[in-house]
Amino acid sequence: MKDLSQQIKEVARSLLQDGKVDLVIGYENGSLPLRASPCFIRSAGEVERLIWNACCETNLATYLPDTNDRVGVVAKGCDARAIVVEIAERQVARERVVIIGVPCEGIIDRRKVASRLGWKEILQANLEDGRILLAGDGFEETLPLEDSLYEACLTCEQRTPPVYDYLVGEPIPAVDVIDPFREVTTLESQGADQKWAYFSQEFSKCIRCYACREACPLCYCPECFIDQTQPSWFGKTNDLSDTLIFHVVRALHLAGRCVDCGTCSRACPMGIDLRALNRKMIKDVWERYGYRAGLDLAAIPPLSTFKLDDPQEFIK
Amino acid sequence: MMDARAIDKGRIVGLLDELIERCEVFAPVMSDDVVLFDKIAWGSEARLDFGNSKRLPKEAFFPPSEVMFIYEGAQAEAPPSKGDRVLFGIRPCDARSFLLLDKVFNTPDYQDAYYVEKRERTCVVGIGCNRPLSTCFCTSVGGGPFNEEGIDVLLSDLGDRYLVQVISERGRRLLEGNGLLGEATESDLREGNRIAAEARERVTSMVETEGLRDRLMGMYDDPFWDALHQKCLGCGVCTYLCPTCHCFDVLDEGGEQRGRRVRIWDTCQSALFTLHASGHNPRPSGRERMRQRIMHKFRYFVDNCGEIACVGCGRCIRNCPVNMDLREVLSGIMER
Amino acid sequence: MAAREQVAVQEEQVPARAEWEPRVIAFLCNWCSYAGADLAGVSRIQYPPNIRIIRVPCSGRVNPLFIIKSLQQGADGVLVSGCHPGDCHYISGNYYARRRFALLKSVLEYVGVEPGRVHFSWVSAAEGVKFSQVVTDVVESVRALGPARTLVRAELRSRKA
Amino acid sequence: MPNPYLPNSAVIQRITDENEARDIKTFQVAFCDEKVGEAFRFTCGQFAELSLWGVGECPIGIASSPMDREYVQFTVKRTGLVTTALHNREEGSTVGIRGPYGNGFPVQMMEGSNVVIVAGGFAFTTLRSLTNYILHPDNRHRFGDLTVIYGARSPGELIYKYDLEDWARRDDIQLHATVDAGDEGWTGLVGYVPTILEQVAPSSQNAVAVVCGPPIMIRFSIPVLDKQGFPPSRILNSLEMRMKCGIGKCGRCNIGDKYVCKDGPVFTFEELQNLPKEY
Repeated sequence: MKDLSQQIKEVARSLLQDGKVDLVIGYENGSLPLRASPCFIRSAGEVERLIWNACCETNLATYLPDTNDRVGVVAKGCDARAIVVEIAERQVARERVVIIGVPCEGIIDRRKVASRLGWKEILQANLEDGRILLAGDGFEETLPLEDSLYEACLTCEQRTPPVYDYLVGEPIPAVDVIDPFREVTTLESQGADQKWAYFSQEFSKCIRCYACREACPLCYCPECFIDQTQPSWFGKTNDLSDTLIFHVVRALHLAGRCVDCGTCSRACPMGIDLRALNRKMIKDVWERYGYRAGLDLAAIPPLSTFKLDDPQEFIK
Repeated sequence: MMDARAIDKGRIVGLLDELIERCEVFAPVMSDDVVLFDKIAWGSEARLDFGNSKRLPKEAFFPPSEVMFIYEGAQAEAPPSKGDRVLFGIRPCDARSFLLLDKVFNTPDYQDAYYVEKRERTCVVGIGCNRPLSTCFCTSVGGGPFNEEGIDVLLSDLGDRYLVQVISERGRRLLEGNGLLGEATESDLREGNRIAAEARERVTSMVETEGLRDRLMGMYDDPFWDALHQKCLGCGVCTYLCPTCHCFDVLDEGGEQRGRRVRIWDTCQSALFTLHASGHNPRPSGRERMRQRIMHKFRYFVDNCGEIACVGCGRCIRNCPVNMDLREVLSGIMER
Repeated sequence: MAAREQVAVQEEQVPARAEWEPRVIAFLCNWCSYAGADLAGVSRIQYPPNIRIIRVPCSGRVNPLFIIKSLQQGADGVLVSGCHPGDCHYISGNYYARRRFALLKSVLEYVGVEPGRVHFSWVSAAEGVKFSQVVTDVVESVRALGPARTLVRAELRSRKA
Repeated sequence: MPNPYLPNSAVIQRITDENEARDIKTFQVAFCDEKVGEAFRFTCGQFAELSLWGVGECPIGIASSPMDREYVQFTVKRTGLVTTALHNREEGSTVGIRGPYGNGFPVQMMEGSNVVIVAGGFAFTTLRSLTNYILHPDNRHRFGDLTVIYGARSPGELIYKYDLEDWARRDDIQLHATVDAGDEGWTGLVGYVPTILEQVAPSSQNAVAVVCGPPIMIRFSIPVLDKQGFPPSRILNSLEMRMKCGIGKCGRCNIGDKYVCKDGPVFTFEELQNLPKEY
């Protein structure tokens, strides 16, 4: 079997050569260890830059609504789900996108790795047979890949893109997770005070930079509610209630959209547990309305529809 | 003449506790996995064993959000000034950033009362970087791992103790009569010099900045910017974690009778930053916004203040979600 | 239009704990629940005076932000009431609202807002008695919880203490 | 240390509706503290930050002449958050003011010259200040000929009609008020500002031109002035930018290395030619 990087290059080359797309968005090697960086390829001659490995973390779907080009885009399972939502919500035209699907076995969580190493600076990293070989000033260390993946990858429902035009490599089955929402149910079972304490602590770290929103492929609103001034809904300082409300409402606005790609958490410079809120909404939407985002181009988003017998146990 | 002392590492907590009795002390602390500068209640909270903090010491002068005044009826009152403060454990790059911020906030025509007032009552205790990170390029932008600019007292880690060099009169007053400090020996000084020289050698990340400003002069309409911004998400992390960024927004919170005016950090990477009320936007896309960030730091600031508005701390490089590397951007400009 | 969307109650002074009475913002749909409240009134059916009614065209018009903003600006509880399923004047506004409110209530409780703060009900124009019962239940559940603490802005919270 | 961000209280003495669409009003304000009013000395073309509690601040050019010491006037178009709230205010209510800011027109440099003012629409405000300043009996002799070409979309959209009537009666100012399209009552000029400018053909001999208006008007007026022989260094323009602090700190109104709030808002066309086209 040819390696995936090679196959991606070949698909990209033929798409560009045949004039099927103006642009291929994929990944190239980053400037730092354990980093890959999004790259924009406009001619077949440049395709050698493209790579694929467990560091290709950015959800490239984020770039699609902003361009009018015909784009070939490299997409992991979660990325492809985000693209499906963008198409279903008419933010991206299906015929403008060629999805180059890549089955993904999980992406490396740089924070996890750094914490395993006691935050020592990593100067070199190599991926090899399910292991990460790391080296720095006066140390060498090997970590198993499977212990170093993002939490989101550990509960991944869709490692193979649900929709694609090309698939490189072989489809791989979803992770068999016994209790995918364990963290959510644990929090749910706590008392109001404990929950409040947890989220207050978490969101007091927020510096209101909105990187989570900007990085999110599905936060595509031209004007975010938090930026509206007439009326101005909520404050923009580090006031805890304003901050927490921003994140709660963002999660609410992403209910039925969020595909749990984890991009927001990765963009957050303060390492806030943003997924805690998103996972809750994913769980609710699934349990109440049997809907999972980004699997079906024809599905109607759950908040744009209803059933006559939707559960209403909370209504007097 | 430089006044040099030394202190055993075991006594640094005692020194901090002594300072805490006299003034507010801000030091690097670890909160979950983020190193930030915060007011400490005990000397033992301070962490001097990490490289640079993620959150910025400039927050002590220019916090991410700050009440400018509280109004009630026709009265508007700014928050009162507090006592002396010490910023303890500042890295030399960050200390240099204060001098650059001074050039914005403390100009002859208008003094930013909030910034200047806090700055004037703050003593800066720096700590040299024995082991600069691979993303540090301070030496390329006029700084260095043991640079003294902006620092009142400089600590050098000698292994079992710190060499304590008093740089300014303010620093001298801070440590005056402190019994925990001993005189530095000749060998302490030699060791300090050796470590500083070695650290400078360890800064291997280099960026060519000679002629950068002139290069940028002719590049406003260069196609370089067309490609550069493509992968940028516009998230603004590079600006929120930059020690020299100083842009802010001003907002009111409250009603007509009672409330407050606040200022919050803002970022040139956001479309709203320059959006006119009419709907016109002079910087409509990522291309113009990315260009503004680079131009501001490496050309406009040079023209207005005579210096590059970058201290080479590498935060924007380490924290960019898409691995946009400022060093590569700058070398790309030099290659044009 | 914009000013009308402001659900701010900030100008009102928040009383001290001892004399505290719950304040509940009630968003009532024009066609059913508001008429139900009216019927309760003309029928002289008693209910607690703790609610501040805001009339909206439809429960579907209630943006979740209205509810959150009310809580942030010092309301101790919120009630949203609309037409029974099938009775919506606009055919389906309350069905869409039902999904939205389910998620809103769930996420608010998830971050630590007590379940008794935010309430929803279906009350028709003929249900004056039900309206008074709902309001009584809502006010009592809010009273049992005491003044709102979680989402309230810091400066309002300190005045409440 | 003085705090440059603290506004001074002022009372709105008078509100004048300026146009038919009623989205432009002139607010005449007086400082509550006389000493503050005395210290508020400005030149034509400067602006101030107007504040409404709970709403915010915005920069507004000063529309009255510096010779009027009892009050300050601001002409405000209802556009965004603060301007809308201001339009809802009534006479007698309080606003906050800080300033004056910006460089203003180089009035002293202009002394001894003929002055040609070219204005379109709502952008007339600071030029009206300049016109009234030049027309003041103490100043008139210090300037040469004064030509004002001012246009609006329709007669109802001409602002400062009371001034226009007054100026039309004087012989020490050549006023050419024009509209894009007239109505039954309109007997004056009809035509776009650049067209009228071409017809008037003011001499560039010892003259300074000041041009303010919508971008399209400026674009077509510059070639006319160029043809008349005005060098770029003798054409002045006042720019608008989103601003917050007004004093060169908040970092959003720069064009290249110039801050519009501090180094501007008035620039010569020569200066603008050397700045990035980012406005």
